[in-house]
Amino acid sequence: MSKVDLTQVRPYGDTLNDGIVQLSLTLPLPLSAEAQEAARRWALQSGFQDPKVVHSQDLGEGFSFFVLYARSPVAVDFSSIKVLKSSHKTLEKAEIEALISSKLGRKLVVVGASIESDAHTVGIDAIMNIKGYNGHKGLESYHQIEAYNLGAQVACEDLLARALDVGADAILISQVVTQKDLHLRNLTRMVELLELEGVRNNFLLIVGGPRINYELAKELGFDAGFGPGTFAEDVASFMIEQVLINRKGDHDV
Amino acid sequence: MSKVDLTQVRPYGDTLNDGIVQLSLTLPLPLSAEAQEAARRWALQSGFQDPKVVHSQDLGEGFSFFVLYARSPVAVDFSSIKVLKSSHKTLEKAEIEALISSKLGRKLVVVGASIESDAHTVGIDAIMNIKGYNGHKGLESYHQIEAYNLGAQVACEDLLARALDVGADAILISQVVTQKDLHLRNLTRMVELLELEGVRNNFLLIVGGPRINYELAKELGFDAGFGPGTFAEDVASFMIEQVLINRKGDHDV
Amino acid sequence: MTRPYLANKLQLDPVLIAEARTIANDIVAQVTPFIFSHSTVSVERTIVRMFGVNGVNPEGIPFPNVLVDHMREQGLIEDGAASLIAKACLHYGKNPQSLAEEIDRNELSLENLPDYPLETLHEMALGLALPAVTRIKEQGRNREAMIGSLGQGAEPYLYAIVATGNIYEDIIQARAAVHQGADIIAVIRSTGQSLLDYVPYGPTTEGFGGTFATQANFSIMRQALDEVGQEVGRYIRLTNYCSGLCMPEIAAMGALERLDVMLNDSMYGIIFRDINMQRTFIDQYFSRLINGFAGIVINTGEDNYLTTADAMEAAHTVLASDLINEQFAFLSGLPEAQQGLGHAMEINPDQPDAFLYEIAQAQLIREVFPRSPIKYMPPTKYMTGNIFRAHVQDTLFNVASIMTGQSIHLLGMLTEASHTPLMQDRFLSIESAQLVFQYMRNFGDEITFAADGKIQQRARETLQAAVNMLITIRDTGLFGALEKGMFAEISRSASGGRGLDGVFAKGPNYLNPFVELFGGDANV
Amino acid sequence: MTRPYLANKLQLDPVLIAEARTIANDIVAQVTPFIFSHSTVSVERTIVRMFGVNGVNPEGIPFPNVLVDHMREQGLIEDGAASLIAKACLHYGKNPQSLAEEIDRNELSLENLPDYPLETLHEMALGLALPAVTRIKEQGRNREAMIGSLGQGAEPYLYAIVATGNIYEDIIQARAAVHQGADIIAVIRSTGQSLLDYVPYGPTTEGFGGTFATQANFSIMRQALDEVGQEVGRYIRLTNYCSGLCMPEIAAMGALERLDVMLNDSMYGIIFRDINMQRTFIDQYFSRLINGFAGIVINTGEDNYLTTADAMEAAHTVLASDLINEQFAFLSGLPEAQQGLGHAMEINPDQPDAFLYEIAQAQLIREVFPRSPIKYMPPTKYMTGNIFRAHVQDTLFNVASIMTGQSIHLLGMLTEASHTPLMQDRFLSIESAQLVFQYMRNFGDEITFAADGKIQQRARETLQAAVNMLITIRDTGLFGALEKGMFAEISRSASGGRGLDGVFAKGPNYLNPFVELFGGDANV
Ligand code: B12
Ligand code: B12
Ligand SMILES: Cc1ncc(COP(=O)(O)O)c(C=O)c1O
Ligand SMILES: Cc1ncc(COP(=O)(O)O)c(C=O)c1O
Repeated sequence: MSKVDLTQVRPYGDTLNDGIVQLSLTLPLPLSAEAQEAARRWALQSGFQDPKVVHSQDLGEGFSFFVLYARSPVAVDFSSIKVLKSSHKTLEKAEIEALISSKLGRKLVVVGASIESDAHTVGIDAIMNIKGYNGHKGLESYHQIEAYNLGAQVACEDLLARALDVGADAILISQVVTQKDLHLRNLTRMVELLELEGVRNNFLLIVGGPRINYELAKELGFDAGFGPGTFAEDVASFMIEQVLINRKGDHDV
Repeated sequence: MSKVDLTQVRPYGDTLNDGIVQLSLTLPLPLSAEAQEAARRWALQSGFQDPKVVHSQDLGEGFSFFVLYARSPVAVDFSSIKVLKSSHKTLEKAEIEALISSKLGRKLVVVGASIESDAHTVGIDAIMNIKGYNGHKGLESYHQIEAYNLGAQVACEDLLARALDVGADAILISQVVTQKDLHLRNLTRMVELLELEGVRNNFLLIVGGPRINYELAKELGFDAGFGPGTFAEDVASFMIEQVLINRKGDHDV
Repeated sequence: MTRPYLANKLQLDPVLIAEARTIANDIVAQVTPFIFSHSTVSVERTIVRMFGVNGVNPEGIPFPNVLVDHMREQGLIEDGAASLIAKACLHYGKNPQSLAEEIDRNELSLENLPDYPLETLHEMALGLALPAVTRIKEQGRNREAMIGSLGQGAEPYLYAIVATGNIYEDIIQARAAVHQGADIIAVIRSTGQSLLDYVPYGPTTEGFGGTFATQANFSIMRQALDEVGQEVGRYIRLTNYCSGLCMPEIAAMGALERLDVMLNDSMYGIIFRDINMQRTFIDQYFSRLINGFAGIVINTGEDNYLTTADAMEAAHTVLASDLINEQFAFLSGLPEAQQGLGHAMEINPDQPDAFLYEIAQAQLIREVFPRSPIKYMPPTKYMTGNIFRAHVQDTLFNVASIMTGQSIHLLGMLTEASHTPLMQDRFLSIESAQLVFQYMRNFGDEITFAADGKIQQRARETLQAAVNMLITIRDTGLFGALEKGMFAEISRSASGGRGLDGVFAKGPNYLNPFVELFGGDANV
Repeated sequence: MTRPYLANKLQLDPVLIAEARTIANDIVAQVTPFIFSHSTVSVERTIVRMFGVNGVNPEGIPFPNVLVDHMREQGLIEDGAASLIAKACLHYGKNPQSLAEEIDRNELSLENLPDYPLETLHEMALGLALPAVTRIKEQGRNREAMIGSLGQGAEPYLYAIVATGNIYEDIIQARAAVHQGADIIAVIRSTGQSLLDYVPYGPTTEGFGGTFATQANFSIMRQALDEVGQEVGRYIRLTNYCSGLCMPEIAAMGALERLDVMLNDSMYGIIFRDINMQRTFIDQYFSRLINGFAGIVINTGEDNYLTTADAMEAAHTVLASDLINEQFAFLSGLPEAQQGLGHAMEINPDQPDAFLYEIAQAQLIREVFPRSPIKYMPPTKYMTGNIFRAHVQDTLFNVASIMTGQSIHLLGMLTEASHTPLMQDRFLSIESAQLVFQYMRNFGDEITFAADGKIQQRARETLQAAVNMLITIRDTGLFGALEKGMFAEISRSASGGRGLDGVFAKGPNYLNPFVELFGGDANV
């Protein structure tokens, strides 16, 4: 029983380093022996070894569906992978409340919305609404947080206006529809708007959604990003930590 | 609506040439953001574009499971694909019977078995037993064929002995277990045995099974190979055609 | 499945069901006077469309919008577009399309037209309406003839969506799906179309998560489905969405182009698209009049409630809303046989006995609406990117559907949590549904539920809770109930949302010939 | 599920069931005299093993084989190995292991040993047997204690296979499966082991489609499962195969190493491995004596019949064989609670009403054997390389299993048609079963089947056909029935197949102390 070499990690079927992966795909070809061979060659040209077309099926209209198993010779150097992660420590609700009241000395103000054409609210509601998500209460339930949930389909301009209006510490954005990278466009729009208005540094700018992670959010110019399985306390911990750091920064200046 | 360029066929998700394929694999890593990134990098290193890890799951014992969708830039030249196929015409049972009695003038003699450690008989039975398969009667039901089905786990030597004994025109072999290429070993063994005994040309040597096709069979030194969905008449048509050609060849000499 | 569904497996109390209907009727009756006394810009554009006005101006604005906007600017709208156009036709001797084009070029105005007797205008309007009415009738006959000659799939109908954004790519997907076994093809709309206060024009090839609903797209897809229907030997139904700000216009387009099914539900627009409720109730009345007349099956959107509310807690809200939607349909004369009332399988699968509760709910909706082609939606909320697990969840949905005699079966997709369906996703989904249906078709007939068991109890409790909810709604009024967030846990105010500015009170001489032609209420 | 399963959903006739049992008992009684009057080399090797002989000689031949081969060569075998060894121990004052090693080196022979009174030999043999019996008893107590303290999963138990060929890789797979939820781990054997007339020795890392069954492998896996069982807080059962030519030896190894479940069925060996029927019936009697005493659950292989015969046509053969197997078990004193009688879901899913017939069959087996931990096998024959469709088929199998109260649930694999399970295949399978079980656990209790509906009728017909078949078998005898190919449509002759040369008639002084120690029949 060999040990995993973390500099060369390969897919695992039932034996270390066998490299087995499962694939399925559709080709714009009616089913024939040649189409099956095309599926096999696709796999070979993609660098797989020993591809087995275990299923092929005509889908009609000149398309066929294939299921393959193949061996991948590709190895990933796991030891060199560093994922950019927020370094904040996730606190419990009570700790967060205590921190805000003791260190910040006023309520933390937050506005949130699902922006532009995106009508999905369940994600932002999970973070903000009193009820919360999976037994984790949302930001509205925090005594030390003043939370405004504007809902869905909110234009970037309207969201910013409200944030300025209530003097928000943080702007929370949810993006669920990602087709044709719609979310990237919407999120970039928000950052550009803040920069255009010269208020980018007035707010913590935070985004969440099923295809969001911290790294992507940073790339897009956000302060943080949260993906699936986030709870209110994750983002609240981040916010209070950052707000306190930023304030300290201000004082230092 | 563009037409498929047969020199550059790409996987199809929902738009021509989008290249989308589905993958799933296990990595010998416990689940973490880094492991997810490793899955993504594996896809990138494999040449996929824009890989999306839509699911990741810890499997315990230091393994994780991933489901991905990604775009493949690989295009297959379909126009250049030629698959080696048997050129025989598949006849109906009655036609075959007529052909044997009129042209061969004696019964066609066939022995079949699933060889060596392989205990799967359903495939060879489907071809040979009276009952046949999916409503297609087996060789034993042909009046003009003398068929001996030796069953499973038959040693190559025993099969050959029997073929010599009954003066078979053809030897039919089934191979179902393919793990660790066991079938290739067994099939090669049979060809080598026939050659060693100097009787390779006395018989049509035919193999069938779920992972067999004509091309592979030819490579292994067989006269033909039959895969999933074969019926008795497919192989019977081939046999009588070949036997008649060979006899003609004998006469010509 | 055959309708009416006659089994009474839940031992429901018929008196309680009848009471529920009475209360729902009261609730609708409360808003009816408001609906009847108002119209909207979209209703008027619909009339204009059915008078034959089509196309867009050089700036790309549809002529129906040009015309109705003109009427509003001139302060003439309260008599209704029909009256104005009738008048203008009489006066100028031109047809509505020419009028629209000339008005667009400022060559003509509807201001200061001479007065005609109401009777004359009425007659003229009826004449203008005739071609559309004839065409719609004919489309209905075409449908019947094609079903008669080709036949149709057996219920539950397999309902597949296409959503590439490109109508031509959609056709490829739709044709393949039909060959694979789909009975109904729904062309999902692009994100955001429901918020547009006009209907895009012409064939379109770009959209996000869906394809724009345009009359040209309807016609192109209709033709494709008629063709493939001939190939596979069964009539294929086409679905689109008449919801959002252009609800009745799309209804008209669908009626003219022989759509067969239309998503058509104000409640959905109010709650999930923040459409103003006054606007959309008025629009809905007219839409359903059209759909009813055209023989189009409507689908309602109660299934969506369970994406934001919890399916265990909110099961009764679905039934209550279905009952209200039924009365709204009756108000427009749309019969039960065209009421595809919505519900869904959305209980968290980790909930113990989830299947029993799902069966209770599916069977309950089936038994309360025995004559309606009820629409059953697959799990979406608890689907994850684990496509294999998702395929299992959908299989169980297929099991529940065939076991409880559903009519319209939305195909669940194994990739629900990640993207709109790839061709192979749709294929796998159809394959699973067909396998399960074939495998278990008669299972429902073979079993009975334990008397007072968990299934029967749950169904009865849900029915009772729905009745209680309806009583509360009757007390607060439907507007009040929506404000209180009684549906889907989302609250909307009567004057909020989009489109209220398009609502106006009808003047004393208001005219809409289609209401009577489509068999609408004489009071309108 | 709890046993006994008391529901009577099929309205089966208890008199007919009792009659079936009587006939099955007659059938077994017909072969019992033959079984009791014969022994086999494998039975003798088993005795030798349980006397403590272990290991292999320098050529790799196991000492039990060395010893028994020696006895045969010397023509001494008819008294039985126990008698001979007892004699030699008395004579040489050595233990059996030393005897074996010295015989192997030709330093010693069993020829020409002096005579001892039978009583003395008997007593000596009992003494030699004691350590093994004590150990087996202790293992039984260990099992009970661990189940008592850790608890165990609920039925249906999730039964997962590992088949890498490498015992250490198997452990990784097994541990992961247990963490995912498996209750039983079966280590599949390498292709062909059943035809070996000896048991391989030591830990092994190479095999085709499975891992060799060796005592070392048993022990290694047992320890791994005990450990992971502690981690997950439930007792994990270990399964292997005591079938083929070494059936009783493996039973002994399993009893010593605390396996919990053993595939153990002569019928399977005869039909699917071409093992000689005389040989294996004798071997089976002793195997089951061991398994019964050790508290090991046996699994029978009737499910396999439906891979070569048609599941619609041959359903009754499964039941008939289960009834015979039950009587064979009783013959060895193995109680119902340890009888994992096999059946399977193998009807072609394209067959209309397939689900009804599958439910009829699964429920029938459940009701005929209410106290037995029946084993339910997933679809295999109609699985294709379409892993998504296969996953749907397995989901329906999971549904059928939980609905009919099965006990041991073999996990179906989405890759059944292509390869032995990858780690991810097994995970997906466990996940699906867990989801379905949790989802539908109480569904069976909620439903009753229509009186005289398709399900009840099918079940009754199958029962009647099984009785008819048993009557025919009683007429021809079991050997005759096997020759006629009445099971699985495969015919085997009484003197054909492998292993007949290992059968011998017991001499008048034949001795096997384990029969009485394990509570076997006094006549043996
Ligand atoms: C519910 C739902 C709807 C509901 C939405 C109701 C509502 N008020 O929200 C309705 C039915 C209205 C709907 C409509 C549509 N939907 Co929708 N919908 C879904 C569905 C089923 C579930 C989404 C959900 O609620 N998830 C649960 C929440 C809790 O998860 P989450 O959003 O990921 O949130 C968590 C984290 O991401 C994070 N998070 C999220 N936001 C934020 C924000 C911050 C600041 C932080 C810190 C964290 C955070 O924390 C949350 C809790 O852990 C998904 C499929 C699926 N199963 O995922 C499709 C899905 C998202 N919808 C989809 C589509 C295409 C649509 C439509 C465009 C379809 C159409 N053409 O009509 C429409 C229109 C919507 C529009 N204009 O945007 C697609 C998106 C495809 C893509 N990748 O782009 C999906 C994936 C379905 C599919 N396969 O096609 N939908
Ligand atoms: C039935 C079956 C069994 C039965 C066999 C009974 C019997 N008497 O045949 C039993 C239960 C005994 C069995 C045992 C085992 N099996 Co098995 N079995 C299967 C199963 C479920 C179906 C195979 C089958 O009958 N297919 C139907 C026939 C009609 O199809 P076919 O063989 O492809 O034949 C067609 C064509 O290929 C062609 N054809 C085939 N042969 C020939 C020959 C000629 C001359 C021609 C012209 C055509 C032809 O025509 C046929 C009709 O169209 C498959 C899984 C599956 N669903 O495929 C596993 C499978 C084949 N078995 C498998 C294994 C590993 C085993 C075991 C080794 C497991 C074990 N360790 O105990 C044992 C031992 C067998 C051994 N020593 O060989 C693996 C093989 C993995 C691999 N790729 O190597 C499979 C794929 C299951 C799995 N996923 O693990 N098995
Ligand atoms: C009732 C109803 N209308 C409309 C839609 C589609 O949304 P939109 O109107 O935004 O295209 C849906 C989608 O699920 C729906 O259920
Ligand atoms: C009853 C029985 N015994 C044994 C086996 C395993 O085969 P073998 O004994 O060849 O390892 C099986 C496999 O399915 C079986 O069902």
